[in-house]
Formats: sequence, structure tokens, C-alpha cells
Amino acid sequence: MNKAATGTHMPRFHIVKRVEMTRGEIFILNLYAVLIAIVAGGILIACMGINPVSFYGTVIVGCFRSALSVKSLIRIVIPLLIASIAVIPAFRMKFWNIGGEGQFIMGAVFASYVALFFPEGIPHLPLMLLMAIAGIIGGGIWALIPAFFKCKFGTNETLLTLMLNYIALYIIQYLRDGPWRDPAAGGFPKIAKFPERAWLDQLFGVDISWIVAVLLVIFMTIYLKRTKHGYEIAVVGDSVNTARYAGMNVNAVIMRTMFLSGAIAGLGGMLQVSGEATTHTLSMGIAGGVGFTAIIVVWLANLSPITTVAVATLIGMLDKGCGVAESTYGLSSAVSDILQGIILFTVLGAMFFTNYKIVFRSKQSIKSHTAAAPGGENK
Amino acid sequence: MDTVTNVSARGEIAIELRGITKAFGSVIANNNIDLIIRRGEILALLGENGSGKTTLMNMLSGIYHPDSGRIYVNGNEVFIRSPQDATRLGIGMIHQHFKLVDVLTAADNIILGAGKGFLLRRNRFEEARKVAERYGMYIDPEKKIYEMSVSEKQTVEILKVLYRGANILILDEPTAVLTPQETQRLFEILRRMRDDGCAIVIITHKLNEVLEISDRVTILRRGESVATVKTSETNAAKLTEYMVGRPVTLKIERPDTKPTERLLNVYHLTVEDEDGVTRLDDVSFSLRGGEILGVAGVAGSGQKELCETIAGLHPIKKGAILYKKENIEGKTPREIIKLGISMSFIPEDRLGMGLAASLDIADNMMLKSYRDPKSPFTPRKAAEEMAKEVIKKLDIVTSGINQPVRMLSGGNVQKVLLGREIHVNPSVLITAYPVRGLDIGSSYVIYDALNEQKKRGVGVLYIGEDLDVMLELCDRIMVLCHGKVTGILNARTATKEQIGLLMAGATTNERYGEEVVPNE
Amino acid sequence: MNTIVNFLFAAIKAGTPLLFGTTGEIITEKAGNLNLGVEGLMYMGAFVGFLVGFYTESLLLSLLAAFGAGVLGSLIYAFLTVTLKANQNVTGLTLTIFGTGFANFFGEMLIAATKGGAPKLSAKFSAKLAEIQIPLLSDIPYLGRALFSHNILVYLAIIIAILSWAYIKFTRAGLYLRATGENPAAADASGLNVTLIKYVNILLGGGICGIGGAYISLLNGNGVWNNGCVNGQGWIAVALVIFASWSPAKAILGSLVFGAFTIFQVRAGDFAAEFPALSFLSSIPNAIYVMLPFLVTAVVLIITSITRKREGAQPASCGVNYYREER
Amino acid sequence: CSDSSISADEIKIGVIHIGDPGAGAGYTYAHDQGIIAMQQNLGLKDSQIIRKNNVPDDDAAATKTAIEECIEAGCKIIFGTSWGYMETMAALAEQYPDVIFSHCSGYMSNDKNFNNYFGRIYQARYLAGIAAGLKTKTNKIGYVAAMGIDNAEVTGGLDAFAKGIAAVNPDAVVYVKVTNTWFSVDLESQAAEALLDLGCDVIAQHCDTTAPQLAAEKRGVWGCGYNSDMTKDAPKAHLTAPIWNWGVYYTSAVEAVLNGKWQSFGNYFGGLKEGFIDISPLSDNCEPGTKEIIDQVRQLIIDGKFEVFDGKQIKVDGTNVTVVDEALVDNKGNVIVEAGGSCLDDKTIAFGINWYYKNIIEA
Ligand SMILES: Nc1ncnc2c1ncn2[C@@H]1O[C@H](COP(=O)(O)OP(=O)(O)OP(=O)(O)O)[C@@H](O)[C@H]1O
Ligand SMILES: Nc1ncnc2c1ncn2[C@@H]1O[C@H](COP(=O)(O)OP(=O)(O)OP(=O)(O)O)[C@@H](O)[C@H]1O
Ligand SMILES: [Mg+2]
Ligand SMILES: [Mg+2]
Repeated sequence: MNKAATGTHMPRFHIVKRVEMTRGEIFILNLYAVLIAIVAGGILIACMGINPVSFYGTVIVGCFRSALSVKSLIRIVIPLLIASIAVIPAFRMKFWNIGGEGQFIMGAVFASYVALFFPEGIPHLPLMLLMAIAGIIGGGIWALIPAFFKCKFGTNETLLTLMLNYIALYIIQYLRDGPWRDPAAGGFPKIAKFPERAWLDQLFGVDISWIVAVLLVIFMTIYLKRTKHGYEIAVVGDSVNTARYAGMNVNAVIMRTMFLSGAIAGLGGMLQVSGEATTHTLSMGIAGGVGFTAIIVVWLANLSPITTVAVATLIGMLDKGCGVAESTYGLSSAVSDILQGIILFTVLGAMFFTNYKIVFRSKQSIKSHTAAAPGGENK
Repeated sequence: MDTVTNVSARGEIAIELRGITKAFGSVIANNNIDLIIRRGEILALLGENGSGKTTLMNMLSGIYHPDSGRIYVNGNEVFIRSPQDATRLGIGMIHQHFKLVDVLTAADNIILGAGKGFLLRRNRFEEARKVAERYGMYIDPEKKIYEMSVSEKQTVEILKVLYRGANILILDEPTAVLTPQETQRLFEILRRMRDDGCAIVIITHKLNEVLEISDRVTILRRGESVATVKTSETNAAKLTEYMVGRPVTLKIERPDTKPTERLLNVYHLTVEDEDGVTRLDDVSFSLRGGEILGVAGVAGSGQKELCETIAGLHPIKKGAILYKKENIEGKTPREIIKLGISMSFIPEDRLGMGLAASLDIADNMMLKSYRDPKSPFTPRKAAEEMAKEVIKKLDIVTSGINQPVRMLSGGNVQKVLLGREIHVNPSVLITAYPVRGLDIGSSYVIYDALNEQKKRGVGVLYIGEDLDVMLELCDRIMVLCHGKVTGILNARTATKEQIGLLMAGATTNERYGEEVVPNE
Repeated sequence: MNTIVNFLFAAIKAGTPLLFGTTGEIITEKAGNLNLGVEGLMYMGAFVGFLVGFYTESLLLSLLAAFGAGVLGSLIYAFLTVTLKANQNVTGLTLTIFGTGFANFFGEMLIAATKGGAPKLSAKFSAKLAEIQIPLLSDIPYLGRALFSHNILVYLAIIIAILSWAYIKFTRAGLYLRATGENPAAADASGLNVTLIKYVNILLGGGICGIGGAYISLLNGNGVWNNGCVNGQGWIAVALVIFASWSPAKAILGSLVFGAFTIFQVRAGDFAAEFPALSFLSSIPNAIYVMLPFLVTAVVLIITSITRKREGAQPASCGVNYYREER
Repeated sequence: CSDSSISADEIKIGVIHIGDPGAGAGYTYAHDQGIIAMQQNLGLKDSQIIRKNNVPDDDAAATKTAIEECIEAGCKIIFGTSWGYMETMAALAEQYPDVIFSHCSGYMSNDKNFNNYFGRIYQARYLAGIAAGLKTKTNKIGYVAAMGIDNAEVTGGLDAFAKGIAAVNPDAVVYVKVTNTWFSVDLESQAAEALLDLGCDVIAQHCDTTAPQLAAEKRGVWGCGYNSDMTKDAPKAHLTAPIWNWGVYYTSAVEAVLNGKWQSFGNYFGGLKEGFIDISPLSDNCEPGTKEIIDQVRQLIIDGKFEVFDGKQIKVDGTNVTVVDEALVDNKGNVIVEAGGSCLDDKTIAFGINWYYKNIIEA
């Protein structure tokens, strides 16, 4: 029995937790990852007989070739950014809210109710305000549901928020086909366009939602860094025991934070549905997956609101630029999905090296391994 | 399955460790440790919390890999890369924190990774029962783990190891959760195995058990092996000394103050843990302003529960805790903090409770006081000031107030915690293991800080390990054993031997400095 | 009566790809990994299975290829989450994006390559997917048509589900799988190779999801490749895992129920016509029928958490990566 | 404003497709064939056509981005082929007066740079109904409808189809199942299968994919497709399909732009007469004599002697076709047009038909 064991040889390497990487090192690491991903994507593109350099050129030019394309880019980035900001506080608390999509949708639905069915006499500004409040409540409620069940019964929040996304989506379909169907649409199932007083204002030729987004980024930065609430989120996310010891009501913090998370997503939905991008109409494509993409965005952004701006912009550029490249080279619109997938996989993989390192043992140290030399570390 | 077939003569070396070092990040859990484990012998591994016992044994069970050092089993050098390797070498470990799959049956846990055959056969239940019977144990093999009591779970753990035919058995604090009767039964089994020629390592904090069951004792302190002695040639007091450190040479100051009113009154306090095991049993004492009341006892005698209960984190089963005249039962931790009761508890992993590891020093400073100002913002400025003061006062080594606490060295983490608790000007300060793992210089900084509190009229409850220190620092010493108060002594007159005996379970009627406690 | 029989028949058909996806995901989750990439895996299986069926006309090769595509897709996932310990949710979502893109991208290339029409499976190939009347059984009045005259993949799905159920419940490897998903630290300490077990089962689960995709592309499109063909069925499969409380046997029934939900909107009128008492069925809006799988699942999820049952709940370590030296 | 003419080698044309033109059949394919025909008719280069494929029409933001990419690329005229693009195009037409927006199948337009185009597809459906009515043995014909009774486009087409059936087979009934979506392979085949289960032996459709035809073929029965000639997709089942010759419109619309005549172009609603719609060549699956009858009826419609939504009906005796007076009655017994009455006006035809013809059964 022991014979087999004596043959056991020394492992050539093993994985250990590393001490800490500085922000700079992490940045460089991610840069490498993105570079590798771009090269991998380039190979794929080259395989289709397209020059990858000019392809990537088209992607970038496509985002900035005219004022119009920049506006388009902004319009893609803003809802994604807002949805991303929304999930940050929940994730910081280690509440795995993947229900941003549903919360965004419910915000849009609640706001649409106000826009479509509140008395005509309400002037523009108060109406917008009411819509914003409705959006906040809609998204907030949709987030409170999983928070409540999590606190009360320990219901798995990942799965419940996932289900609620789809329930929200089909609530739109229900409203579109039934109670909210536009009678003027000639029998087409469609919700009526909002009256003009429920349209979002514009500034510099784009919806003011970009201002809201900027404000939200600033707000979230300050909220998380400077306010008591943000502090409580950080402590609960770090250690529930410490939070209890400090006298925090952990459940209340979870519920409040999830409401905030949902509320911001809901506000994003309200801005989207009342904005020009959707021609001020609620449809099933209202969220278009931003709630899901947001999860990836904030994860790559390390849950920092400021970095989120950069990551969301990059993802938006990939979307927009690939759209242009697609018609330029007659490619499938799916090319952007594949590229996104490759880039995200690489960056996700690279994150491993921020927390762990592989320690190899050189042949020498295996032979000699003096007790003092800790395994001839060469990273 | 027969544990003794391959066992060679008694007294032969089963395992030899040479120069084993293991670090986690910057924490050196084991430093250049040598250890010998013999067949037909029970070796006790002794050491305060965090001294590296579990880590060392985990390297034998294949959970961790040593950074350096060699392991010999039966005279051959081996590399144990996984628990599988360990099993193959005949090493079995019963873990401090049970490693059982809750939703599976006892039998399934026992055969996990060990049985043969494609299908699970019904006879596995019978098999499990047989193994149990062979060692005089009883289990219901079809019972799910989550329906079991702790001692049942432990039985499963032991059977699991036996089933794999282990002849080198490691038990990490197996008795911590057992009743005395259950402990006796376990010891019976261990002795029988020893007599069969197995090598056994047992980790325990309970000195009486060490004396009762072991043949030799190895003592670890702060990651290093400090001594190995024959059990027959030692006693509780000596072991305590090895464990908690050097005989103190420097003199600790003990200012004479006049104790004031009784701030904390604990009456017949009884609490249980989640498993329903009684952790504090009818504990009564009082704490006055201007005194330091030491609490001595081997680890796990109820110190942690005492702290948590006073802080409002643990439910009271029986009895009461009064702050001045106010019953604190049912109060939230926050309300208790407001009363002025402050706690600095250094758990075995140092972080976990009382500190948020990923936040910086300043943020950790305001953990209890962040609510005070009326504004929605955190009092960051004040916290920064406070952080600077505490860093200065307690000599905290750090790159600055913005450094996350998790990056600090263990001792500095402790100073941050204690510094915060002192800084809020509490009227009662509960401090547990404040100098755990600190060097002498740092320890004195802390003693001075505590004395200063005492002079200010604060009531200090000092839970510690080092008896020499306690005898010099405290005014009175309360000894806990198995959750019971075995005595409250005058620290100015008590001796180490006296306390050691009480720690090991002897009792005295002495309740120095206590008024007669009304029996409800 | 025919209405019911036809309804059952159609529900089973619609539920079959879900059953594949769910069985695959159950095995994956049993290993402690929540893979939100089922949709992507099904897409990859759908395309590769179709492609191989289209060119080789061999059903076996087509299914093997679909399985292989699922294995490859889940290999990416396993490598990232098991070896590199990447966040499971994020990796799964990315896999969905990638798999969807993969299928539609190459799908378009296939369409472009087949000049003058959509890529269509040959008659010879489609004949292999014709409905099989099981001797004797299919002669049973009513039941014969509803249960025993399906195409071969329906039976394959049920066999795989039953085998998976038996594998998890009755085999030693299944026991190891359960232990790994519940408590990898305990499994590890017991001498199981947690990494290997996770890899094997994630890949196996992914492969089964891939076959589910192939079902969609080979059968639901009546032999013609359609971009976007999976169309959310992967997500319904994720929901069905919960509904089936992590049991492939219950998933068989569950897939029938969820299949029924998806075809109800085009069949409710038939019920109303045959059984006037059920006429309310046809007045239930379509949106409710599509919502039902998710709504019912959410309710089931909440109820199981309230009753705090240990069996029939998500494997305890699901979603959390395992690292031996982590405490 | 938009009448400054532009040369044929400079013009760029944008097309927003809801599906994939490569699909080889169905709605988007038919549109794209029209675009290709226009390109050939006018001798344009490939690079002058900017296609945006798979643009979901329930996602206004995506629609807008796609259309704007056409504008960025310098398109002079942009065709939006799906109903759901309407509001977005209307809004963009206001913002970009120099670009022409041409939208298919909606009801919105301005008199300047935004028109809509559609056609009298009901005429072709009537003809297809004749082929179906002659073919059915069970006298049950199934119809997969994308939208319900409220939708005049779908309902009008269905009524015309049913009336065509009634002309040759008064005993036949039409079962209709609604999918509530324009494009869904799954739902369309499930609906077709449900209809087949009801005993229908001809499956007709008003939806985008070939799925219903494929389902019919699988069961060994027959069907009438839509949009493109689906005989090549389901050779054993297909009879004929109402089809669009979108190229007719695309060519004339782009010509109008090139010639600076857009201002007077207006909305477009072509029919059999213009060659804009028709049925695809009858397949060998049709009953003998079908072609003779249909050819005569087509001529009657082109000549304006029979208008489908009027108080007349075709009577067939052998292959002898005559027009007789007959009231247009819905399936609830309401008279829509008295016997001999004149045809509904175009606006009603386009937007006002919300009743089912007398032989239609909602299933
Ligand atoms: N997996 C780990 N990661 C990081 N640090 C660790 C880990 N395991 C142990 N440590 C640290 O190593 C040191 C020794 O820990 P170990 O658990 O071996 O102590 P111990 O002697 O068993 O203590 P106790 O009596 O409390 O069980 C401690 O400082 C501990 O915090
Ligand atoms: N996770 C970490 N990341 C970065 N630096 C760290 C980390 N942990 C510790 N350090 C640094 O490593 C050094 C040594 O830490 P360690 O905990 O071993 O100290 P120590 O010698 O035990 O000191 P003390 O006596 O105060 O406990 C310290 O300077 C500390 O700041
Ligand atoms: Mg230990
Ligand atoms: Mg230290």
C-alpha cells in the first residue's frame, strides 16, 4: 500500500493566492488581455478574407465618422451605463442581482402608465417628474421582491431575479396585446406613442438622459464613497458579522440598497421609453439586453462607477462600430457578438492572475530543495 | 479495511516532518517545523489559537502544500499533493470544521471517494454499520448528516477515516463539541487503535485531556514548534507556560485606582450555541468602573460567547445582564453600543468580526460612530483624524490611513481594532486577546492603553491567555472552564498554579470582590 | 379526445429541446456550477449539428457533432470558472452572447453558401427523423399516438433524462458528483478529484445541451436552418431546472408542462371548441402563456426556500468557485 | 426640398430588413429580390446599396441606430420594410428633410420625404384561394395568420382568400390560427401543426417564414405560401403563393428620386394591374383546370370587372367563369356590401376590415 505512495513525485507547480496587485498592475494586465483578444478576433476576421487592420479601423471610424454617429454611440452607451450603475451597489453588497433587465423594463412600464393615462392637463415638467418617480418605483419594486424573499427566506437571488426579467418582459407583451393596445394602430399590436408633453427634453441634440447618466455616475461615486448608506453597503458586502456587530440592520440595508439598485434601473427605463431613441414608445425591445450586458460591464469595471463609464463606452463602440463594419464588409451582425465573447472571455480569464499566481518549482529546487528556499519562486 | 495489517512494530516512526514552512500571503502559519509521529503512540499537538496546528496537519492530509520542507512517511520521502495521496499513505484526518456533505446519508459520506464499483449498492449501509460496530460505535447509516447532532457527525467523520484503512489518524479538536461521556467513549476508541499500532495525533486545547490521553506532547507557538515533552514528565502548569509564552521578565504597571460603581452585572447567565451545546453555564459576576477584570481559561471555555452576549449578538438562554440598572436583554447591538459598552474582540482570523477588511483604516475607525452626525455623509474627516491619532498613539505601522486593513500585518490589525474601541470613550471595555500574536513592545503599548482606560474610570473586561500578564495587569481574575465560573481570584495574591488548576476544572468557592449574588 | 391527444403530442414535441437543455444544466449545476450559458450552448449545438447533418446526411454524426459543440462551449466555461475561477454568472452570460453570435454568424455563412434558397436537410436525412410508431404500444388507443409515435430524438431525450437521473442517484460517480456540488471542500478532503469531477460533468452537461440545440435546428425548423432558431429556449431550460427541483426525472414531466405552455396559445381555441367549459382558455392572452414558465418557476423557487427543504434545492455550492486553500 | 436630382452612380440606397435576405424565401427575401431587381434595372453598383439586416422592429433604439447608419453612409433614400419601423422613420423624416424615407405597410406619411408603400395583395390571395378551394378534399383549409381580426391587412387578405375558396368550393371552411407575431419559425409551425391536427389539408399563411409550408409537406398535404414562390421550399406541398414584385416599386421609387420627381410620387398601393403583386406560378400539385380558372379571374380583376371586396362573386362551372351578384357577408351574418354593391374604398380596405368572411372559423 505504501509502495504506490513512495512513487508520488513532487508537483511541478501549484496555484497560490497572491498578495495584492496594485491598480496599475491590474490595468496593465487587462490591457494585455484586451490586446490578446483583439488579436484573436483579428485572426477570425482574417480567416474570412478581410484585413483585420482595416476592419478594426472601420469599427472605430464607424463610431466617430460624423456628429450623427457620435450621437448614435451616445444613445447606445447611455442606457447601458445607467443599467450598469444600477447594479453596482447590489454587487458591492454581494447581492447577485442579475435582474437589471427586468427592473429597467418595469421602470419603463410604470413611466409609460403615467405618460399614457395621467390626465392631459398635467404640464410637461410635472409630468416628466411624475414619470421619473413612477419609473423609480417600478424598478424599485421589481428589485424589492427578490430582496424581500432573500432576507426573509434566503431565496436564491440570482435565480429569482433572472425569472423576474422574463416576467417583466412578458408584462409588456400582455399590455401591448391587451389593455394598452393602441386602437389607432390599425390592428397592429402596439402601445401608443406618448403625447408630446411626455417626451424627454433634449440638449445638444441628444436626450438629456446623458446628463442624468453623468449625474448618476457622480452620485454613485459619492454615495458609495462618502455617505452612510454607501458605508453600510461596503461593510455588509465585506462581512455580515462585522455589520451586525456595528449595530447595522443587515436586512434593512439589503432591502434599501436593492430598492436603490432597482430604482436607478427603473429610472433608466423611464428615460429610455420617453426618449427619442424609442420614439417615445414602449415596446418589447425597450431594454434590449442592457440589463444583462450591464452585469458583464460592472464586473470588468471592478464595480467602480468611473471605470464603468469607460467599459460601457468600449462595449458600446464595439456594438456601434461592428454595425457599420457589418454593412461595409457585408458581414453578419453576429460578428459583434463573437468579438464581444472573445474579448470578455480573455479578460475574465486574465482576472485570475490578479488574485492568484502559479508557483513553479525548477528542477533544481526539486533536487536540492533546501528548507529555506521557498520553492524557487519564479512567476 | 483492516487497519493493522500493514502496521509495523510499535514505536517505529510513522511520519517525520523536517523544516516545514507554510505561508498564506504574508502570514507565516508554519515556520520551519520539525515533528515526529510514532506508531503505537498518541501525540498531542498543543498551541494557542492561530499557532498553526491545523495548517501543519492539513499538509499531511493533502489539503495544503508546504512551501518548503520535507515529509517522510515510513522512512520514505513523499509529496502529498491531494487528500487522495494522503489516503493512499494511510493518513486520515478528522477536521476541526467537519468536512461532510450535509444532504447525503452517513453511509454515503463514509464511502465517498473510497468505495468501489459502478453502482451504489444497498449493502453500503450494512457495510457502514459493520465498520461502526467493529470500533464499538453506533450510527444510523441511512440518516442524513443535516439531521444529526454534532457528536453523531463526528462519529461519521471518524468512521470515514477508519473505513479508508487509515493507520495514521489525525484528530483536530475532536472533543471541542463532545460531552464528557462522549469524549470518554472517543478516547476508548483511540486507545484501542493505539494499541493496535496506529499512529495518532490529537489537537486539543484542553490540558486535562492532553494529560489523560497522550503519550507525548508537541507545543506550537506562533507557527513554531517550541517543545516536545513526554506526557508522563509534565503537568498542566508547565504545558500552560509553554503554550502561552515565556515567563515574563518585564514588569507591567498596575495603577492603584479606587473601583467605583458596578457597571456590569451578570446574573446566572446561560447561553447555547446554534447546535444547542451549552456554552456558558450559570455565569455570575460584576464589573466595576476603574478595574480590570481578567478572564482566564483554555480556549473555547466560553470566552467568545461571553463577549458576544454582552455585545447583544448572542441570545440569552437564562439569566440576565444589567448595565448599571438597565437590563440589556433584547437590546440591539446598536443600543448597547450607545450605552457605552465597547468591545474589541480578536477572533482567530483577526478580521471577520469588528473590522471590514477591504475598507481602509479611517473607514474602520468609524464603524460604530458613523451614525453620530446628523448629515447623510459619513464623518470621514473625523474618522481620518481619529485614524491618525490612533496610528500615532498605538504605533501602527502602515503606509497611511487609506491603506485597506487587510493589507496590515496581524498585530497592526489588532491595534486598529483596540484603538477604535478605546477612542470612543466607553464606560465598559471588553477586550479579548488584545495581544494575541503581538511582540513584547507592541504588547506594552496595549497594556498602557488599557491602564489609561482604567484610570479614567472605565470597567475593563480583559480576556487573555498569558497568565503571567494577567496576574500583573488585572485587579481580579475570573476563571472559566467549560462555560462555568470555577473561581474569581484577587490578582494581587493569586498564583499561576492556582489559576492553572481552576482552568483545568478544579473549583473554589472564592468569589473575590463580588457581593453576594442574589439567587434570582 | 383527439384534441387532448394531439395537444399532448405537440407538447411533448415542444418540450423535448427543453428536456435536453434542462438535463444538461442539471448535471452542470449538480457539479456546483451555475451555467447561464445554456442558450449559447444550445445555439452552438444547433448550428454544428445542422451543419454536419446537412453535409454528411448522417444523424449519428450530426448528434455527435452537436454534442461536441456543446462540450467545446462548456469547455470554455469550465476552464474559466473551474481553473481560472472566473465569476460564474458573468462567464455564463458571456457564453450566451458568444454562442448566439457563433451560430448566427456561421449560420449566415451557410445560408450564403447554399445558393438559391435556405439550407435544407436532405429528404434522406429527414426521413431518419420521421415519427416512429413503436410496435404494439403505438396501437394503444389515444395514448399510442400521444406517447409512442414520436421521432427518435424524443425518446433519446427521455432516455438521457432517465439515465442522468439514475446516474446521479444510483451510481458511485453520481454520488461523487452530488458531493462535489454540495460541498467541494468535503469532497476534496474525501479524496475526490474535484476539478476532474467538475470538468467531466460540466462538459457532459454542455454536450447534452448541444443535442437540445440540434433538436431545434433539425426538427423545429422542419429541416431548414434559421438564424435565431433557439430563441430563448435555453433560458426556459434554466427555469425548468428549478421547476424540476434539480431532478432529471422530474424534468421529464416538467418539460411536458413547459412544452404545453409554449403551444397553448395556438391550441387553446381547439380546447374551447371541444369543451365549452374551457372556453376561457382561449381568452387568456398569449403573453400569459409565454410568461407562465418563468412565473411558475419563480413561485416554485420561493416556496422551496420557505419550506427550506434540503432536497430538491440548488446544490449548496452552486455559483461559488472552489479553491482548496480558501477558508 | 428633396427634389434636387442626383446621378445614378452617386446615389446610395439604404434598406432596413427585419430578417435575413439570405434566407432564400419569405418576406425579407422577397423584399431583397426587389432591391436586387431595382439595382439591376438601374445599373447600380453593390456598394451603392447599404443593407441593415436583422433589425428587430420591436426595438426602436436598434431601428434608429440602423437607419442612422444609412444616413451616415450618405443614403438618399431609405426603405424600411417592416411595420414596426414606422414611428422611427416618421420621426427621422422630420429631422432629415434631405433624406427620403419610404416605409412599407404602415399608414403614416408626410407629403415631403416620407411615404408608405404597399399593395393589393388581397387580389392575389383571392386567386390563391381558388387554387386552395379546388384542391381541398377534407373541405377544411387552415390559415396561419400573423395578426388577429383587428389587423386589417391580415384580415382583409384572409377574407379575400376565403372568398376565393368559396367561389369554387362553397362547402369548404377556413380555420384560422393567430400567432401574434410576423416572424416566428416555432409559432408558425406549431400553428400549422395545430391546423393539420384539425384535419385541414391545405395550409395557407400570412406570416414571414416557410415553416407552415414545410409542416404541410411533412404531413403530405398542401399549402399556399406567401411573399415568395415557396414551391422550391416545399415542392411536394406547395400550390401557389401570393407574391410581391417589390422590384416594381423599388425601381420606380428610386427612378423618381433620380429624375427629381419624388415630390409628386406620393404613397404607393399597387396591384395586379401594375404587376406589383401576383401569385407565383401554379405548381404541379394544383388540381387540373386551376390555371384556366385563375387566368380568367385575374383578367377580370385587372379589367376592374371584379374587385374582391364588392357585391359580386365569381361563379365557376367547369372552367367557365362568370361574375354574379352576391352580398359580401361576414361570419356573424352581417352584410358588409349588398349584392351588386360597389367595392369598399381603398382606405377601408387598407385599414378598416375587421370582420371575417362567412366561411371562416376562428380556431
Ligand atoms: N487558508 C488560509 N488562508 C489564509 N490564512 C490562513 C489560512 N489558514 C490558516 N491561516 C492563518 O494561519 C495561521 C495558523 O492558522 P491555523 O488554523 O493553522 O491555526 P490553529 O493553530 O489551528 O488555530 P486554532 O486553535 O484556532 O484552530 C493563522 O494566523 C491563520 O489566520
Ligand atoms: N494582504 C497583504 N497585502 C499586502 N501587504 C501585506 C498583506 N498582508 C500583510 N502585508 C504586509 O506584509 C508585512 C508582514 O505582515 P505580517 O502579518 O506577516 O506581519 P507580522 O510580522 O506578523 O507583524 P505583527 O507582529 O504586527 O503581526 C506587513 O508590512 C504588512 O503590511
Ligand atoms: Mg485549528
Ligand atoms: Mg503577525
